[in-house]
Amino acid sequence: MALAGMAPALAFAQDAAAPAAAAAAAAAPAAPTISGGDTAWMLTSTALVLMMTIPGLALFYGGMVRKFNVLAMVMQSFAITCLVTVLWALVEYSLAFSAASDAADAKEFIGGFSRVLLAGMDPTGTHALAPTIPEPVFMMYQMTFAIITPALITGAFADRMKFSAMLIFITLWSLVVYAPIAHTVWHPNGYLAKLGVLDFAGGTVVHINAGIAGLVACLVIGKRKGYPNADFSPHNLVLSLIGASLLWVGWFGFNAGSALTAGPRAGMAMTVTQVATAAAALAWVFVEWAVKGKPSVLGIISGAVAGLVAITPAAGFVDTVGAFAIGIAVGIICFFSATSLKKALGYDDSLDAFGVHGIGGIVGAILTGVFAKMAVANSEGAFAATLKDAPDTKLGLIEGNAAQIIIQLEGVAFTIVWCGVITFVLLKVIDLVIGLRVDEEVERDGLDIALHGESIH
Amino acid sequence: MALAGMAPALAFAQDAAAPAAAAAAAAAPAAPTISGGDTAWMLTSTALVLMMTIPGLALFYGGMVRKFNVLAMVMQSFAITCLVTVLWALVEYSLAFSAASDAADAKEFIGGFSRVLLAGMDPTGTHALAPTIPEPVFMMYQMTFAIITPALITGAFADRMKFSAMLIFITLWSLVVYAPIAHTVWHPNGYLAKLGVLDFAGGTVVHINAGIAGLVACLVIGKRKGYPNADFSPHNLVLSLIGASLLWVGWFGFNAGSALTAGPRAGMAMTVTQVATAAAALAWVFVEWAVKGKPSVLGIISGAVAGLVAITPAAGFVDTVGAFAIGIAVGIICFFSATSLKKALGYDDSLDAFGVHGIGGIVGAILTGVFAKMAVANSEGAFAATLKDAPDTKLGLIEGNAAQIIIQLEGVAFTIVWCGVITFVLLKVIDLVIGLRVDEEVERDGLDIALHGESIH
Amino acid sequence: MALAGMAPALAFAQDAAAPAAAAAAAAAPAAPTISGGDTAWMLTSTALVLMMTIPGLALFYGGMVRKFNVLAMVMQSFAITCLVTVLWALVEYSLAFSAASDAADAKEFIGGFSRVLLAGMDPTGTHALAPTIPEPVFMMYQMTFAIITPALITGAFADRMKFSAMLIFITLWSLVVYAPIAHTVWHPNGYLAKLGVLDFAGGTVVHINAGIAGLVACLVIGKRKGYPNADFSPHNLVLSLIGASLLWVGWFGFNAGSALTAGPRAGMAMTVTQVATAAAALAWVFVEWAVKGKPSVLGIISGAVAGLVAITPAAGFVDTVGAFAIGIAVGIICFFSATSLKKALGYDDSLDAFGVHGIGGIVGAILTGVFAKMAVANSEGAFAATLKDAPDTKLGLIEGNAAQIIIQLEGVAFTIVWCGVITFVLLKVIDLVIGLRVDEEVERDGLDIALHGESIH
Amino acid sequence: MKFIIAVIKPFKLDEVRDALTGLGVQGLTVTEVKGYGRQKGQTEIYRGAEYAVSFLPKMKIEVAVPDDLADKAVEAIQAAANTGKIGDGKIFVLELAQAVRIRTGETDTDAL
Amino acid sequence: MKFIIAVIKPFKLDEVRDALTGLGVQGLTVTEVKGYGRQKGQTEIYRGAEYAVSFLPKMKIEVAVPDDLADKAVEAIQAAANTGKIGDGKIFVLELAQAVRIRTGETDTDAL
Amino acid sequence: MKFIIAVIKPFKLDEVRDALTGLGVQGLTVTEVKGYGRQKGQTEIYRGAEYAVSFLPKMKIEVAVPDDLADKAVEAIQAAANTGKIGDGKIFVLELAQAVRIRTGETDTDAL
Ligand SMILES: Nc1ncnc2c1ncn2[C@@H]1O[C@H](COP(=O)(O)OP(=O)(O)O)[C@@H](O)[C@H]1O
Ligand SMILES: Nc1ncnc2c1ncn2[C@@H]1O[C@H](COP(=O)(O)OP(=O)(O)O)[C@@H](O)[C@H]1O
Ligand SMILES: Nc1ncnc2c1ncn2[C@@H]1O[C@H](COP(=O)(O)OP(=O)(O)O)[C@@H](O)[C@H]1O
Repeated sequence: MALAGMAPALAFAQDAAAPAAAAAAAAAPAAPTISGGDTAWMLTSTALVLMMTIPGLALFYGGMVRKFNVLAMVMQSFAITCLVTVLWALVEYSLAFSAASDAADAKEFIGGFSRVLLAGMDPTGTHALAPTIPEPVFMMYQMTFAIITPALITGAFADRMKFSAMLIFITLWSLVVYAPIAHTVWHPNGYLAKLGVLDFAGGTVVHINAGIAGLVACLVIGKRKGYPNADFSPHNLVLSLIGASLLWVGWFGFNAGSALTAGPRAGMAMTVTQVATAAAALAWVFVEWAVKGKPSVLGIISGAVAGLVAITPAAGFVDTVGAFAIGIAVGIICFFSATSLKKALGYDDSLDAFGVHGIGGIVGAILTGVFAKMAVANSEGAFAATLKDAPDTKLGLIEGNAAQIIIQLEGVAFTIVWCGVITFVLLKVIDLVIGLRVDEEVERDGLDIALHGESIH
Repeated sequence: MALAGMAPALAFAQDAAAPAAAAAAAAAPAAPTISGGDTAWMLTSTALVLMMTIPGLALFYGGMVRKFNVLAMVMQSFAITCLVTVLWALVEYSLAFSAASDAADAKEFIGGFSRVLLAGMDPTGTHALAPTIPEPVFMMYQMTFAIITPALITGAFADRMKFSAMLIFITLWSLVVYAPIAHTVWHPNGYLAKLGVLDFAGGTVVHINAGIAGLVACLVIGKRKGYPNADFSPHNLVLSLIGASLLWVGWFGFNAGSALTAGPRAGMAMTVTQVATAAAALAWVFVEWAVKGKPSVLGIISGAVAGLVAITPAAGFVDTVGAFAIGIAVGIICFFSATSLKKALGYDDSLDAFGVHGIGGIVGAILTGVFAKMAVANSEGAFAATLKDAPDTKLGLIEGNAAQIIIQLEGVAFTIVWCGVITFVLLKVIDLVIGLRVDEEVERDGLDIALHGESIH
Repeated sequence: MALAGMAPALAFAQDAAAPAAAAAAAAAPAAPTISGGDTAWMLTSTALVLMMTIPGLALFYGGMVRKFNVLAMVMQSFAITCLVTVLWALVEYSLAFSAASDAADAKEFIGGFSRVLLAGMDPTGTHALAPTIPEPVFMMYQMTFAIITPALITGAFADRMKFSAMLIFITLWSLVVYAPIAHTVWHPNGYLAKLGVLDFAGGTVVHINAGIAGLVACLVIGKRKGYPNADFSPHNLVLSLIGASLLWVGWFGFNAGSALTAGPRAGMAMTVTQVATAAAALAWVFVEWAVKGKPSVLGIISGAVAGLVAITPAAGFVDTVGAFAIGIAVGIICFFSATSLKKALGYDDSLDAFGVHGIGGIVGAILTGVFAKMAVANSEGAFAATLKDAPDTKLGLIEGNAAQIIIQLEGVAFTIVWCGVITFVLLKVIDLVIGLRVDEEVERDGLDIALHGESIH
Repeated sequence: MKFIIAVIKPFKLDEVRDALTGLGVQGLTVTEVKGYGRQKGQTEIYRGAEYAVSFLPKMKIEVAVPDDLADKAVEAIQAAANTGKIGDGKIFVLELAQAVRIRTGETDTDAL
Repeated sequence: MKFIIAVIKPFKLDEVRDALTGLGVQGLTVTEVKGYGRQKGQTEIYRGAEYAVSFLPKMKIEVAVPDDLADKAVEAIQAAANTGKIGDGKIFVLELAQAVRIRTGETDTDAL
Repeated sequence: MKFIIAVIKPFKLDEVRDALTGLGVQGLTVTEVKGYGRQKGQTEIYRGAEYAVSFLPKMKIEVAVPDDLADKAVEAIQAAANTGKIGDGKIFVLELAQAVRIRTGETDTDAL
């Protein structure tokens, strides 16, 4: 994503003059020419990432709830897609990315208002972070990330939140949590970018962010009535498998698209995405097989999603060996976080938004600091250009740069605190004003009819 | 689509020498070179638009009928995909587009026979309307439009037409309604093109056309037995939501693909498509919430489709503000056309082919005349080149060209009359010869078993 | 696929100095430059072909089994996706393609170990078979073929194989059947390539291979309990229709992607794929209508898949007329192979892996020898370059080269023998060691709960 | 009291329900069932495998009524569900020993 | 013996089952049904078409018990399924003439 | 007349139907049900949440027969549905007071 070429620049720039390097990087594309190949791939990637949310995530989550809640569940992903699209065009894009080429507007935690209602976005112009594609394409691509992130949260409070409260929460959360975190990580002058955090495609911005918000949300709103004794078994895992499959396919747009070009780095990002996902799925399902006695469909698709999450920050930085390591690690760890940990601590993160995205994102962030390699990172683009001047830069622990792990942990910590605190405050306020939770009777008899006046026959 | 660069050229050419300009435009690409980027995007767009029909539209419609008719419903979209593919390769492409680069063959209402069985289509050659991609890719891309248009009609007569009658109807309709309308709108010498009608991606050709045919069809064939008192509630809106989602994702190929290049205009078309769709979906669902008390899944996905329909003719011409306006307007209008209007007039447009595609298409056609902007239209391509010589051309009402609305209305009226009259005649003749409608008992017990010998278990 | 530009070179080289030509071809790309357009299309194609297996094939097959086996069925496609990904990255890619640019490693039946764990794969380097895209993209694209092939086999032994036995079988089969066959067909020094077999996108490697393995598997494992008297009717053909639709859409990546470039040959491959598929679907369903009295959903989607299979080897070689001929022929033939032949011979190829993929693949292989045309084959790429020196080469029977049919038959025979014998041995050994088949009671009460501890509610 | 079980064609459900409520019946319970009988279903064919559909979709209505309503209820059902075509279904009447309304604990005819 | 048919709200199923097994009942059979009664459902609206949902999801429990357990079973069901809200359902008790356990051929109370 | 209710294992449905038609029974009605009893189901595990599957899929057959056929019908069902394994199911026989064929209005044994 945005930081494809930037983050590493800042990573090694720590040792040197960070602001200068960043400025240089931002100013670099002197004569940006739009490339048809890059644009074709980014248009495609945008479609792929949209497909991740609708119908991908909608089905992944929808298949896991009980039958009388499935419409309410898929409704959330669809409504969030519409809502965030409008927010993004109105102001959120501006808050996250407006200032990228505008020094005056370049704050550490938030962008400016120069792109409100997409004003000033020239169809033939480009954004500094993606100098070979039209800015509308870059804007659209980023929009799809801003859509899926809040949609991921809905898994944590499945089956019990009011639709109205959900809309208000997601609106505010997008503006005061997503936009700033995206800005700090991906804008060259962003706080975490300057720190040197490596996050290729949104492990921090998307997954840790959504996971932490999910954890806070399920703690604030409370457990589903009857949890954990009543039967909450998924009503149709075929839907979830379709969803997981479309998430996987769409993730090529997410990760390989984050190269922002159709070239070697996209190819490597796609490669490690595939390898880590498969490794994580097998790791989860084999551990499950050993521990619980049976390899399950929900297990293998959960493992695949965990793998996709963990490789996200690492995709443009690690090689095949790193991908295997990350995949196997996250498959095993998330198996335990989604089963034992949740049970042990007793919160009801219903569809494991935290257990898979939060934990998986943290594992990925840290292991990116371990396995990041120059040979992969500098294969292409602005970063490669910058690196020509610093060929000895070390990226991950594996190359001898242990400090990167600390930097990665700082990024994680910052996101946990920012997201956790603000999410908590938002939810508490909404709960006070209109109430977060549906009536007990509605929850018991199903949300589909009560909230939406519809049912599955 | 085809007219991406042409229509506007003709729009302003009204004030000047229309035929001359058109001829020039058609002749323009002196040395067409195939672009890998453009070709990559158009191959992708073709796949995306095919996905809109199968499985997109099949599911969108299939989820809305009763359970014992779902196979018959999805069968129609699939069979039409096969049927129109064959027709298109045999003769329909030739009728619609053959004459584009052949002056002798350039009639106002229909093409010629130079591409029968795709004869003479050089793999490495190009079509005058798409000078940077191989003609086979252009032909395939156009085929996917010719497929989805008749498939849209099937929503109007759901649950009661014979499969055999449907195949015959669609065959004839494709040849005598779709091919001529496509020709008049998109061929530079076409009647509507010369009039200066703006239709970027098929608002007239696809949506008004299908919507009017649907209205006529449901009037000729009559209401479903029991309508409106019996229970026709959708058996599985999850299927419809998958369908609507794939329509949305695929529509990027439809609208951004209609730029026929992977560049700025595709980027803007994608942007306004997304914005209008989201705005329409929210508009519909909020009006529904206010009027009926609940925001429904069927409401939000219907609103999204209405938005996609209305932005289709406008996609390459309007900016973000126009997209918001079009989306909000069509969301509200189609909510009423699919609920109150249908009820008031008493016809049984079962799945709202007319209520959403017909009305939505007309709203879009008119509002394109309002919000079309030079700054968007001339961002790229042949049109931009032509415009260099006429930089002061005004496009929509918003730029001071009120006359464009009249032109748009002429396009709408022409399509309504041509499509309406011929569709009526075709259906009446088929009804006389073999009968349009299944037996009462078949309709009552479900079409799946009776027509296709299969059922959902 | 790989052989896009190579096979024909070898085909006519028979008359001349085959090895020399092959060597030349392999050495040809002196200064490979990565093309953004080609890379964009191949990244997209990779996503499309992955989508064919998950969720495409999973749903196509999943909808055809009984309700209590649907999870076990979709689980197989998903697990194979993960398993083969890991195998491919570890060693299978190396066995199939490692030696392409390495003369020392260029054996006739198998590659070498130079790409074990993808070592030595330079992100910015290319593979000799695809000189305009990064090697990781080529490797990923090929991986998706290696995934879907074994997944196709699972249709033959649906509802009765142990999950553990399936994993072991697929692992071994990938290494000792898929990798060698892919190597012999697509590697310039491969045995079948040198013979001059034409196989554009994998008719032999993928479909005949999977079909024969399926036939052997269903013979070794035996019939489903109760077959053919008990009721094995498909529980949800809507799932199968979604699957068939995604297979069709994804097949654009499979066939047009096999051009390995975004240009004229991809355009023609897409065209003939669409035409043959539609023709086959209609042929099947009309024959069925005539013979059985009703046109069925399962019929039309089966016909479409048969068409896709048969056009696969031919896609880069035939024109529209050839596509019609191949489509109609395979639609009719596979209708009988999947209905009468199976019944007559009495084996239980449950979901017709052999009846559709095996027979369809053989029909396609032979008809490729009939309808292959220079005008299509030399439209682009390395092959075209080579052909410049041999403009009078004849390809198919239709151009007067009757010998090509013999060559095609040799390819078919080789694959049948290699695949048939090894598959038989593998299955027999696994059966002896751990047993292939689930307990009778498990089979009777359903595999979902017994094997995976899950069910559809 | 009587416990009436009627197996009818699905599309007749609303008519039967209306006929019963017309008599003052306040409640009934409906189940989707499959019926086997003289009426033969069509054949389903899947790639050549033919399955005679011997079980056809029916609706089963269960309704408890006071003795004095029983005959009228049976007649009403018979009249409403009748199409004169094979497969119209059956009505079975059983003795009902006791009825309880769960909400209130009322018993017997008060409970219906 | 008695054959007890109880129509209850779905979410009460586990409680009722537990109450019955608490009495020593060893088995029962459950069916998803739709109930029509005093309790009115919400309206479903699809693009302006409004359908009053008159049939609500219920669970039907069938349990055969020896005569001496019948009253206790009815009471147990009534207690467990009761929410005091309309729509709680009904219990119907029929005489059971004979019972057979298929596996063993045991009959009557031995079969339950 | 008797109203026989049999709860059996699903895969035994065709055998039982054939056994009954062998006796001259012309119709019957089948419902998918869930049975709770001595037979214990497997455990379903979803991401660590374990659900003991206490309700197992069964088929319920309802068949009305003349008195003289009742014993033979019970025997036939018992023989056909028997596997000797736990969970084979039960047969319950109730008195049937009245039967009506909706199509013709025929009653009692003529209606069966
Ligand atoms: N003896 C029976 N016991 C229980 N149900 C029966 C019996 N006979 C018929 N049925 C039910 O009645 C339905 C209609 O019976 P059928 O013989 O097809 O037609 P008709 O009612 O017109 O004689 C059957 O599908 C079945 O559900
Ligand atoms: N006479 C009846 N015969 C059979 N079932 C009945 C009868 N009356 C009610 N029921 C069943 O009992 C359920 C509850 O009845 P209802 O009148 O809604 O509330 P309540 O039980 O509180 O009086 C209904 O949904 C229906 O399934
Ligand atoms: N008392 C009962 N009343 C109604 N149905 C019963 C009763 N006992 C058992 N059943 C039904 O019979 C089925 C089989 O009973 P189960 O105790 O598991 O085995 P078995 O029939 O071999 O004793 C149960 O699943 C249930 O559907």
